Amino acid sequence: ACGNPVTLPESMEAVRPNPGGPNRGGALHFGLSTDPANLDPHVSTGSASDYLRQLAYNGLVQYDGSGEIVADLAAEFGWTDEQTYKVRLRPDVRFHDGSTLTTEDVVFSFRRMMDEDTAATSGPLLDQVAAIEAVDATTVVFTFKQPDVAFPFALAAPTSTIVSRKWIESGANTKTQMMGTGPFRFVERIPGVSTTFVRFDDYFEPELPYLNAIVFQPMSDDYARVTALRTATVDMIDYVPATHVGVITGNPRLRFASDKTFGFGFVGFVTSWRPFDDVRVRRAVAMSINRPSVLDTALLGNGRPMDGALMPEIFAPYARQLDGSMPYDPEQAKYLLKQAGQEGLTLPVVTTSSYSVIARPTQAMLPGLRAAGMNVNLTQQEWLTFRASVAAQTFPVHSWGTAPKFGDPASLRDFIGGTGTFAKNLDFQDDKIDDLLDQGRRTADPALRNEIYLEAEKRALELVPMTYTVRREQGEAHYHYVRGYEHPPKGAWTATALRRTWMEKTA
Amino acid sequence: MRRFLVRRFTQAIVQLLLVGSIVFFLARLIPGDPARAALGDAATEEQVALTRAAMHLDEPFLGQFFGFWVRLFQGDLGTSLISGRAVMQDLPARIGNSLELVLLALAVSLVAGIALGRIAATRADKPSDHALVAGSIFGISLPVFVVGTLLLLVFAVLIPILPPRRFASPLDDPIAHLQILVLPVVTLAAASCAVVTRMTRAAMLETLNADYVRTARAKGLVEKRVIKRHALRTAMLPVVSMTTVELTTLIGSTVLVETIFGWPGMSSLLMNAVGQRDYPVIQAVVLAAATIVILVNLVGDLVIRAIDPRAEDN
Amino acid sequence: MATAPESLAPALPGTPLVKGAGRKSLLQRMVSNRRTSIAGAFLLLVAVVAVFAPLIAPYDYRDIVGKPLTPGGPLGIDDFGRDVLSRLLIGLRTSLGVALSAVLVAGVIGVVLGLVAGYVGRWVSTIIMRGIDVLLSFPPIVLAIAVVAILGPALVNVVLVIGVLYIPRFTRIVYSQVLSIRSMEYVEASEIMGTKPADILVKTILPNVAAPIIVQLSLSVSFAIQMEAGLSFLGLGAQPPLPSLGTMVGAGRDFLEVQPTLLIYPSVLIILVVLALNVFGDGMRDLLDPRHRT
Amino acid sequence: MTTGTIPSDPILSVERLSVDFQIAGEWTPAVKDVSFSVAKGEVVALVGESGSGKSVSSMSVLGLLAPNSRRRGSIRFGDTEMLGLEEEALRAIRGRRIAMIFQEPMTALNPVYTIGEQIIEAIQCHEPVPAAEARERTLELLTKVGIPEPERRIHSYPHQLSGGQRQRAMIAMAISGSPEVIIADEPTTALDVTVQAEILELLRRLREDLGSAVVIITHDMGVVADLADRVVVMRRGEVVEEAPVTRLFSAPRHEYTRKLLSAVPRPGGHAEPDAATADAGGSTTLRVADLEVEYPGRLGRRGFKAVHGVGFTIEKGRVLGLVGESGSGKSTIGRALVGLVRASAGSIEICGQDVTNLRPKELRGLRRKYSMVFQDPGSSLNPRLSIGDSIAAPMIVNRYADRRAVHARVLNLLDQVELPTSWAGRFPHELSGGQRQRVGIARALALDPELLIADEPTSALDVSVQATVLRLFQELQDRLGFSCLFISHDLGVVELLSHDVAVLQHGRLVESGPARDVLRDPRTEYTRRLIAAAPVPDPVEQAERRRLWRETAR
Ligand SMILES: Nc1ncnc2c1ncn2[C@@H]1O[C@H](COP(=O)(O)OP(=O)(O)OP(=O)(O)O)[C@@H](O)[C@H]1O
Ligand SMILES: Nc1ncnc2c1ncn2[C@@H]1O[C@H](COP(=O)(O)OP(=O)(O)OP(=O)(O)O)[C@@H](O)[C@H]1O
Ligand SMILES: [Mg+2]
Ligand SMILES: [Mg+2]
Repeated sequence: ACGNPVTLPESMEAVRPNPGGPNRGGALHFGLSTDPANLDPHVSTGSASDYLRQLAYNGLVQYDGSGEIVADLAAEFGWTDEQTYKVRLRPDVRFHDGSTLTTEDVVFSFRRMMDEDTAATSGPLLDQVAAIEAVDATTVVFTFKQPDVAFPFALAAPTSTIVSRKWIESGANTKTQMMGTGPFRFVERIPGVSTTFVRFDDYFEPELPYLNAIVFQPMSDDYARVTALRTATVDMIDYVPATHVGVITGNPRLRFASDKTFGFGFVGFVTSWRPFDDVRVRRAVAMSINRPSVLDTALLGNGRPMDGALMPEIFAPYARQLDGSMPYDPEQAKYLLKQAGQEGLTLPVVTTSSYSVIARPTQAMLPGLRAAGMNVNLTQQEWLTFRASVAAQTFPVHSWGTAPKFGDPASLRDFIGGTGTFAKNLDFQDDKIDDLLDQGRRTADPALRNEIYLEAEKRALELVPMTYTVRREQGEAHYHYVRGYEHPPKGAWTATALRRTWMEKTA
Repeated sequence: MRRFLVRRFTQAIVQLLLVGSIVFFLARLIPGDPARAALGDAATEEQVALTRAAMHLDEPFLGQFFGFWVRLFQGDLGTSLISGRAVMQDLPARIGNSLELVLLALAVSLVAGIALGRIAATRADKPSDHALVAGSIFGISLPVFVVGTLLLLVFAVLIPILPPRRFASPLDDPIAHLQILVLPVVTLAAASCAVVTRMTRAAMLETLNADYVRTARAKGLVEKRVIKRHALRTAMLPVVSMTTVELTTLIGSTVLVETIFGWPGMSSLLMNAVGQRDYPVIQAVVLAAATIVILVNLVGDLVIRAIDPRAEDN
Repeated sequence: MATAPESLAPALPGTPLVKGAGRKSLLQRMVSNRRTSIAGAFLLLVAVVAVFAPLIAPYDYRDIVGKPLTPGGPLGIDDFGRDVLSRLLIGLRTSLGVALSAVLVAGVIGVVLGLVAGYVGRWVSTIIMRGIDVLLSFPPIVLAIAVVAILGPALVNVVLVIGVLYIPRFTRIVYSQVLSIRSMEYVEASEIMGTKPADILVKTILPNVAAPIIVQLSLSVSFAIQMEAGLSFLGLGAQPPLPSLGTMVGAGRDFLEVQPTLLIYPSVLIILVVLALNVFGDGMRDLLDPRHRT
Repeated sequence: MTTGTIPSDPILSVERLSVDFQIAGEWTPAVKDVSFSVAKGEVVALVGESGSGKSVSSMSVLGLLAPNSRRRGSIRFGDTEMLGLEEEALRAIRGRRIAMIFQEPMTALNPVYTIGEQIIEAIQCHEPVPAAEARERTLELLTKVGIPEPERRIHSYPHQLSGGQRQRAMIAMAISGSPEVIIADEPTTALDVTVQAEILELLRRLREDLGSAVVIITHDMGVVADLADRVVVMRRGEVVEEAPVTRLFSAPRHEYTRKLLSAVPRPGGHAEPDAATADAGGSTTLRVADLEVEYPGRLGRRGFKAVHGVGFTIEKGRVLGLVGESGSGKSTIGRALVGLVRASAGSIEICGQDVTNLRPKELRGLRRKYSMVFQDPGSSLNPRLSIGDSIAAPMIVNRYADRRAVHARVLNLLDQVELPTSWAGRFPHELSGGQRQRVGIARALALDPELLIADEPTSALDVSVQATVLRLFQELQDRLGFSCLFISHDLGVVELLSHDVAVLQHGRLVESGPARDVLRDPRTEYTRRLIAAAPVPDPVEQAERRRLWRETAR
């Protein structure tokens, strides 16, 4: 198949009923919002690539259907003391090439992730790991520079996968090939057309997988993706656009699996750029965003306004206390601007046209800003251009959307911590916040952590380096005959649910 | 003839060299970083910088430029910066798929357009002519993406006669392949069919007034034969030379059509590559497209020389 | 192919814009041709509406005037709660503005290049015409996407891109016209008198290629409107909240089943304007073609 | 042939035919109540000025008019009424029993088929002849009409043939069905004299061989005298006179006919231009020596040498007529003189100054010394300039005088060329061809040139118009005394105007000298042929010339 999509044999598409358990067989066709370009086990190019990676590779641990961290390749795992984490592997785990998984492979995998040259997505999460050692044939021990409460999340991250040392050292092209221990074997990726996986018969969980094959078809155009689902060209799609949620939920044959806790939009200010170095100006902008209206128009109500904490209450118990801290108040905003001597301010804003979940809320906040007497000069850029503009701080204000890296307030660091990826774009660094975040990461006691992070978020709401707009409802849609799929809850972003999916379609 | 071919080929090659160089620089002028695309959203700027270096993007521009040409002359279109796949692995099939759409659409619009144009011209100023003229202007006025979207909604979603099924290669499942071809081809053909109709009509109105058509009538030929052999045949000359222009437009329009119908042609490859600043892929696709356009023009010239004996002598 | 005719517009050289004496004026003939005059009147109306759009529009095109996706107001309310009629008016203005300025850019550059290539000849024409061929060998939308990506999606850039893309249309027509007019005896007569080449070009040749240029202008505007729409549809054109007909179609697509009018109104407007331009251009071609003169 | 004007047994008779055209919704008459007829073996000529309805009447016969026309009256072919005949029956007559030969052989033949294919098609559309036989017949026909190498020419496309050959192919196609009536619409107008003579000869032979009736349309009285038995004179859509050819020439009845006849310049029919005005001892206005002109070839291909070592001089106040068949290089010489093409060798001296290789700047002072009158009055005037502006242009370009003086001069010039001065503001399309040519002459005279180059200034004009323009030209030359190079292929015209004549063949000068000597007593065969080929409007004299021509043609 040189460029044309792989056609699966008829027999693979057939579904066999299995009394007393999930059906066996069948091929799932999945319409993906982006074409995962880079198949490297340790580099995520977005949620789409995570779906693929989780089929071919396993991590040591994974999230279960309720967002709890459970074992994957590990048989046992946990802290042995404040600065030591121990993992014992399952026996008899085989790679797709037939070789057996060893602790060597695990150590190699983590060293690879921590190597700067890999540019691994989990790399920054492992910054507190001092050493990783295979103590015997089944046990691996991580030792830490200082206590790190967030470490289990790093282990469960979809890019913390275990690879075969032999395979990688043999010079395999990790960008174009996949070879892991996962329930599906990678067959072929044809850029822009399809990526195909078939069942791995020697998977260590003998029940799994139920499906014979999964075929991903990239469909970056929202409308095309939804249409493909509605016409049963595919069985399932990811990233249901807010504008089509109605069409999907109104269709009795379809199911929408989603959450409203994870992805969110924000407006960031380059805090060193006049007049945005003045907190009053930043606050004025934040107060002129009519969040309920943004939600209603941009996302057609599919989501939640964010007028308080960044972290959702589902894993940040303090969040409720901060609700209402950023009300829509154009009059107050006007007053603040006047005080700052910035009446009738013109706001150069950059955003991206590539994703409607970012572009639409940005558009929707414009009337509010105008009501506060501000003039918005909006520039929409294509994604990578936008990223370059934001990194180079070419515009003083940007409107973006993203999600926390994992389901714990420790992920705040990215946004408001001095070394955070997003904070860097804002030239933002605050000693007090940094101090709190460090404490939080070291602290194990839940109540104490709650206090610490509440404090940090409060301060962020005072300094307004960025202002959050709305949380979006994000989810996948599939026919009811696709069973066993759950949208990851509590921000436990993973795609392992696909491993356990089956089909009830018999035709 | 030989001399003509040699001249046209040299011209084509020079043109390709220019196109290639322009694409090389244009692609690199687009702000944004392929390293960022390769690493995804979450990567830190430091990681991106490292990857940039690994992709040799920090090397001097001119070196990259000459390297590109040297490799190209060795038949190496390069390797995708992002996916690590050789461009040659994907390009031929994708171009094939696009060409299939474009050529079919062209064939449909030529057959239908010439027939309709002939009807309109021979009934000039009668109601059927007015209807056809109005129809063709309407066809030209319809934006491709509106036609595509509506066709998709009506025939795939609301009355699913022609659902956009999974892409099936013509070798594996010819019938399914034809089925999925219909909507994109119709979408593409709609506008160019209208153009061909108009062209044919205009050219035929001209030839119908030509002296040699009067001569043909004076010979006592049957009217049908007068029209077919004398008026239509000569009217094909401008239609052929316009066809080459139309083909370029069609190749452009496939970008929209392939997006709307999820057709695995070269546009999705290109759009992806542009989105990821995957320079080798961008260069290869645009060069390929330009080669096609240049070849088509060449063929068009040859066809004209073949059907117009006058062309030979100047 | 060096000189494929873009269209059958062989309006003969030496077409006078008739004045007086026994023949009807261009305007009179235009009026007497019903189809052309209706199209012309419609275009005039559209132009007036576009110019005064901000005054005519019942609301500010950016204001929230009601509940999203409801039929309030004259033509309904869009997904952001804005008045569709007001946005249509402004969108029309944007699209027309872009198309007109783009075609103007293309026209001026293309005509100058064509004149120079046709009149100077030799290597100058070789360079210019081969350059035009290179420009033509890029699939237009692809080139547009690349250039807009480089320059950023601003209306000015769209104007530039479409302008550059449409240069060949004018250059080629003017080039072939100049070639045929250059050998006309009245040009030779000027040469013998010792008129300077530049003067011949501007005063003698240019007015005589005006007819096909005018026709091409009106047809190009219609193509440019579609091109702008296509680019906007791909998100490369007008930047929100400023609407253009293309962005409105693109946005309307998402609500095709909820409120189809969001797609239909701008589409119909595009079709009508393009239709009128085509009819008008065809009519002008006939009127300016001496063979159709009575 | 009977003495009456109506033949006893007409095979084709047109009676009270009227044709109207619908223009902008209104019916405008083109032909009014026209009647004429032709008998078997007879040649009837339709003559008249351009636009008088000759073509329209003849095309009505076979129903070949544009769809915006309507016909009334009657056209009888034998016993058949052609008007209102149904398609099928009409087709059986077309080509088979009545055939047409059209004026422009280049456009009347389909450019994308070989002449063989087109003739075979004509044969096969009336009888189901096998291809091989049709081919045979075609070869015979081609031989019959005198196309050399028919085996090869049968595969030629129209553009690969010369004008004369194309017209012969057209004729071959017309006679393929051995038609009873041949209608020839200006069959020789586009051709040069020698070719014209051959075609006329061919038509005559065909009439004799096939016994067909011939209707020939022409505005050339020489052709009429040469070929016709009977003449129908038309004017503005009406027949003004009809007479046997000898009677018509000897005793024209209608005033228009007389005018038509007197307008034709006839060689030897008038006094030589007054040589006294030519100042014999005066200076030499133009001296051309060993002139060679080569047109560059395309990209590496060899160029074409159109003029080979030509030399001549024109003394002040004299007119040199340059004659030669088409393509002999006449225009090229004229263009080389004014610098439109470069001389590749030799020298050109105007008023004593060598201009052969002058750069435009250096030429400036000399520009006013010469000017040119072009062949086609339609295309030599800028359609966007009023004629006043056109005339003023050379004065303005050469900074002749201030605005007011220029204006006065324009009016003066208009007056000199006998145009109303009030017309200065008119545009070329508002003038007739002859009037336009006067404007061209006025423009050429604007700067009082010493030398005027006139390239077939009247060949695009109607006979009657031509006469007035020539008269004007002659008067002006007498009065202003400029020197002139007069290019023409019409020997009558040349003889009328020139003091001297130079004869050109294939870019070489074959003969030159005083006009009378060269034209009355040609020394070379070529000149003799040239002279004999030009028909004169006198049936008796023409018969004699025809004989002569036949002899030389051998
Ligand atoms: N298709 C037409 N539509 C309208 N008017 C026409 C048409 N054909 C001919 N005429 C008009 O009919 C008149 C007679 O034209 P016709 O062609 O018979 O002239 P002619 O005597 O053959 O002249 P010429 O010597 O120039 O060929 C002219 O005034 C011409 O303008
Ligand atoms: N621009 C040109 N390039 C190449 N050859 C040319 C060009 N113009 C004329 N010729 C050739 O030069 C020769 C002389 O042409 P020229 O026009 O001088 O003839 P002519 O005597 O004026 O004929 P006519 O009586 O038909 O006007 C012809 O064979 C012609 O084909
Ligand atoms: Mg005629
Ligand atoms: Mg000549």
